[in-house]
Amino acid sequence: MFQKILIANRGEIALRIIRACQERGIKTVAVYSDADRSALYVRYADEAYHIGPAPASESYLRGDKIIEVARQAGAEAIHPGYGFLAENADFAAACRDAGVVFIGPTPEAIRLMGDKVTARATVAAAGVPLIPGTPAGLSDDELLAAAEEIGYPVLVKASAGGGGKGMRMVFQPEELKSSLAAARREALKAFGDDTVYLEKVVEGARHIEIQVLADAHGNVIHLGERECSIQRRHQKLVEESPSVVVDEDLRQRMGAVAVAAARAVNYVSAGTVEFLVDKDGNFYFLEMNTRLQVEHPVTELVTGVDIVKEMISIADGRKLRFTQDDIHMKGWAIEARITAEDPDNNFMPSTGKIVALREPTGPGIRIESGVYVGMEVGLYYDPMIAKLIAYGENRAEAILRLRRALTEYRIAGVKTSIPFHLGLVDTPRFQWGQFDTRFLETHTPPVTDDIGEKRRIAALISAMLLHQRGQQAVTLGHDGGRKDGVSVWRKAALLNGLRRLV
Amino acid sequence: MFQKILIANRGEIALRIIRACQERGIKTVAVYSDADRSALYVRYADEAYHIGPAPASESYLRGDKIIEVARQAGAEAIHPGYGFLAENADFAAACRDAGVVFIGPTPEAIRLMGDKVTARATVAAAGVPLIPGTPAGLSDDELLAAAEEIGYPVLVKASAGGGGKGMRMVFQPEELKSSLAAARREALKAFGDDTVYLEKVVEGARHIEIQVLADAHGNVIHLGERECSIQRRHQKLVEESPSVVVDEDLRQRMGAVAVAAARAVNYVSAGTVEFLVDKDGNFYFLEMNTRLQVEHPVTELVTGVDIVKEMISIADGRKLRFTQDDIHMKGWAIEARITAEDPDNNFMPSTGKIVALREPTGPGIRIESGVYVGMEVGLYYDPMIAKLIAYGENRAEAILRLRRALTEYRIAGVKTSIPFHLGLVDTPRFQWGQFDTRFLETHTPPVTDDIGEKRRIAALISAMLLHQRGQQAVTLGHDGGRKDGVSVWRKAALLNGLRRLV
Amino acid sequence: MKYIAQVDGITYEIEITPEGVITMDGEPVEADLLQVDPLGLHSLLINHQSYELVVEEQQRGYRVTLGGNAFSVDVADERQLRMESSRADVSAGDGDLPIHAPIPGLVVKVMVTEGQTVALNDPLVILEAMKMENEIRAPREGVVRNISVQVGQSVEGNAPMMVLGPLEQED
Amino acid sequence: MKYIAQVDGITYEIEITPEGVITMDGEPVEADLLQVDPLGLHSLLINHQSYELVVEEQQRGYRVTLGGNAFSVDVADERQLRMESSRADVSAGDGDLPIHAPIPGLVVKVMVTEGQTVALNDPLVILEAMKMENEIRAPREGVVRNISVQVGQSVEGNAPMMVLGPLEQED
Repeated sequence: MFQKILIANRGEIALRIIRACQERGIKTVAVYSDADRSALYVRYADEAYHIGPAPASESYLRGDKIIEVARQAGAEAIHPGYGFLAENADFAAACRDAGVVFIGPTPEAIRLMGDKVTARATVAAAGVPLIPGTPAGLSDDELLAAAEEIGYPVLVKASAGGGGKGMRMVFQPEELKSSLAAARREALKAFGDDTVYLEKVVEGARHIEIQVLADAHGNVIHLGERECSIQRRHQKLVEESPSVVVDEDLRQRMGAVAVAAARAVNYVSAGTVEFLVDKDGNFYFLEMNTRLQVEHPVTELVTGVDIVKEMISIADGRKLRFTQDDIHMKGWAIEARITAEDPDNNFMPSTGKIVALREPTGPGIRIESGVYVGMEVGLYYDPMIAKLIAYGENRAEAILRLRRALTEYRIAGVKTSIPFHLGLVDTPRFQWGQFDTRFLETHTPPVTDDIGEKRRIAALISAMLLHQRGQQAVTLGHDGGRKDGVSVWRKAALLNGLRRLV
Repeated sequence: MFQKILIANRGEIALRIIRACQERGIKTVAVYSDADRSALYVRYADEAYHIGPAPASESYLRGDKIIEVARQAGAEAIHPGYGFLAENADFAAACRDAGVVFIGPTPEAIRLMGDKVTARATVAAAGVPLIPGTPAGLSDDELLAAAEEIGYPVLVKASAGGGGKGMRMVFQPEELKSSLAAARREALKAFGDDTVYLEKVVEGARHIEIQVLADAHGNVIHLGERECSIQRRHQKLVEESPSVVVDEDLRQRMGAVAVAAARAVNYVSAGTVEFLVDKDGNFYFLEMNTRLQVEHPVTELVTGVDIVKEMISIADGRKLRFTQDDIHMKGWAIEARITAEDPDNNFMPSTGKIVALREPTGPGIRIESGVYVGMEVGLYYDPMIAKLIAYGENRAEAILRLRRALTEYRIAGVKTSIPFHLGLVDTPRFQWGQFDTRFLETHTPPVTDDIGEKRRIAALISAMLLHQRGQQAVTLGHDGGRKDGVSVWRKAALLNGLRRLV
Repeated sequence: MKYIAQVDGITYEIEITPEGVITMDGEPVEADLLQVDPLGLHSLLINHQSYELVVEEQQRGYRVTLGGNAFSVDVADERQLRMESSRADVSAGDGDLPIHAPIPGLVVKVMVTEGQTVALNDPLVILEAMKMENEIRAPREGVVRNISVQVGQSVEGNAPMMVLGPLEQED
Repeated sequence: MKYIAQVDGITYEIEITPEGVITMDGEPVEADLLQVDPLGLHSLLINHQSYELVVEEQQRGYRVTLGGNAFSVDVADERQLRMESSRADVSAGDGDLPIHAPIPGLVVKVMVTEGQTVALNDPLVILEAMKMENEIRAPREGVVRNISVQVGQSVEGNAPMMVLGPLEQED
């Protein structure tokens, strides 16, 4: 087994990987940009190396520097997490060339699945069903014509895309031109490639993906499905496992197709095959993510398999410890992504310093977090700062636990998606499992209904604090002048109570 | 279902019960003494009422006040947690008389199991095996004679006892007299009753207990075993489920006996039947705890049953949702009690103010905690301030996760049992599961072996901070003069690195 | 002492006697307030209802976070308010609405020109931040004036970008 | 500047140049220190090894918590030490050892009398705290003197309870 692993990532996922390493007795090496010197993962790693300024292009995307640190620190392997270099075939190849194990698939598999067009051709040959669409590289005029044939609505997608970047849904012919322009602009910026293609929109579709695990000895299994239909602008916000629309038969059929897709590229490591499932239970290949997924914890909770630790074992050349028959799903898990975004203001990124924090705990709650008091939430990186995962005996219990944990969350200094999630879990259609990927376009989760009461309390405490400050000559100390164990406020409350009795 | 429940307890267990209520949509009422106004559970409850000064006898043991608060707040039921009033039959009866549901067994069952002698007679009649011993109420001289007959070592136990109070192990006749005196003194103080009795010491015995659940309709099931052999002075420090020495056959036999014991007193609610298991797999009844147990989370993790929520359902008159066949144990869970005690100084209670705190999270970790920054840890209540529970695929993974989480724990202001637990998980005999209830008397877990290195680092940081203070005119701000994103220290480190290159 | 607190444009009147007895909008309130830690976490019991709040000081008043929602509270006592109102300026005509950048970011596109009339929710500017394009839309109808940003420019959070003037009157 | 730090009776010499270059007991140390939050949490990188520490100020020096262990560090710079040593008192004879209550508690039993000779680990006093009886034992052999506690008395943490004098010399 490896003695030391470098984690080429930051935030919650770096910490997640550090924990997996610690549980295997492997030393960890963190790398950090100027913006992350005080980050949790830097403090929890055994070693930490500075790799550059805050912009990712000068730090977390600098594969050369990262491989150099691995050499210097004596790390035998690199885990890329998700994002940054995780699906960068050149980096995976550079690791191989440098004699450092890349904990993930081969550069070849990344390359094959990384280009959406090649990926579709490859898996189609293996019998995986595809959504009707166009080839890539057509001109705008050709795409306009093709769209008429496919039928609106159509989806504009970036050939090199991922994570919703460069993606647009178009409902009418007259919108297509401007959407193509916007998608090309975003794609060029994000991937350096403005090639786009069209895809039929599967209406009422649910985003359901299959987690696969493959070792270097030809063994491939799947760990069941995750449903990720709660999305906003193609960004997943809530994920769960299992899915309410997947029964054991559909699970086995989708699982078999996902395993076939992985085999088609000689896949090794953890990967995810994404599908759209329509209301009749037909499923279509979307893409394969050749990396660890943000939402992997929901699968870990229902299967009991620690995916990150398995990735490390696989990279070390070990055989899978499980066969397909060993995998059983038990209970229900739901993940809510906690982002530094303002749900009351169109999910605008919210920046600032975390001034107070208390994360929920207790039965059935798992937190994967990179947040700490004193943290500066800036604009350099992804707004996701933590993941809250609730596990329960069944979906109802998981939702109730998620709700309970959301009300327990205390975070101040930036606005977060917590109020959105609280609204969502109170939405009957979410509770009943009746939603598709366009759910959030048509359903605005209710805002907290006790906002008036909260406002009143905020006003009251402010007046009390101002009053307290005025009285400071009399009542010093941060406990509000509590000297005999009773504050001026409680004395007043008692007085008040007495008056009422009179 | 109840609309509102009062929690007649404090600390982590009050919070645990609040969470169960919230997950069932039930409003919660907290009660607090002067020492607990700022406690987590007071802040997380929907309502909170002050019930008296810090000493428990004037607050948490004042059943009359608590029932009065339940009336005032409109709470229909009271959950007593563990300790305080949890096994007080008079309080359970007073609740009944006041028309408030006591979430626990009947006063009659509490009374029957509360007196150890009656309890033994009752369960023996139901076919439960007992440890050889004396009846209660004998004089010291009679006990001296009886001890000769039973054979040393013998255990002195308080008739009204529990939690290790008033308990003493005696190895030689000449020690017995002083041990009897000490046990009687402790018992009188703790329970107002100095009656003691003797019991044969089962050598090489392991403490293994069976969790039972019984509804008001005559259904009784068990949730498998917990092993609690890691004890110090009869106080449990570490608990796990399942136990390495219990196979499926023994589990079913012990389970059946535990269910019989519960039936013998018409038991209703969650309860625990404690046994000693000798090296040949013989088991003997110790006592039945007629309440929720501190260590209930390990059972929850391996069975997936939320015991506190089931207690509430049962108290509401519902039938058990499970039959014995529905209960399956999966994985392994270990709990470490985090106490404010100094393991390097004979577990002396440690008091002080919590000045920094970060609790571990991540895969397989559950925290039940009453700790917060600003908390005053005093001497009024039990020193247990939190529970760290690790869950894994198997015992090895659970231990590795526990170890990882212990190294993540950051708590400053009081000394805690964390270094003890870190030493324990590194003890081969603990790792192999080879221990009995006297393990800690004969095996001192290793202290951290890198204490010298840590000391050196403490010295270094102190010098750096003093230096920084001296330089404050130049480098202001709490980030050590980091103005351009590079601290004076890192600049020096770079300089140092350059020098070495020269 | 009487205090005036404003939150989201709503005004509350709170009176507190020297003994700490509180009346809010005429109703007596039984409240016990305690600061829990040095970071601004407070526990507040109002008529036995328990609330946990994080309070940060602001220029005038406090930012209060309660259960995932953050409120900016402008609070002052009566005397203070009286002094301020006596020297208050005549407020600017309510026809001009400055549009600020809600976040720092890169201006990717300016979708309006000066003098253009826009309707509610018309896109004005696209700002890129956190790798995503964010459309800044018109918060009401109006005529665009004084555009002070251009494509490719990085703007700070809250930087003025343009002004929405009133629609031309038909008279 | 040269600093002398003492932890658990062990002395460390640390030298720090005005540029922040550090030498510890003669060895060069590459260290980057950062305070993370206002509560005293620090991140320290020593030759790339990462440590997280909580630091509280004490009368002279710091209390440093690192991975479950807490260290009391007495630290001073050279000048300070020189000044102190010049006015240092003659230290008390090492034969007398005061026994303090390690915790606040109730004295349940005093197990020795004045003039009694005790051996290492002999029980001296039983203190009840947190409902448990805690035996305070002799940290070395000696003769009991000046017992200042009695049964039933509540003592504060660190209160003197008695003195262990030296064993009678046989000469």
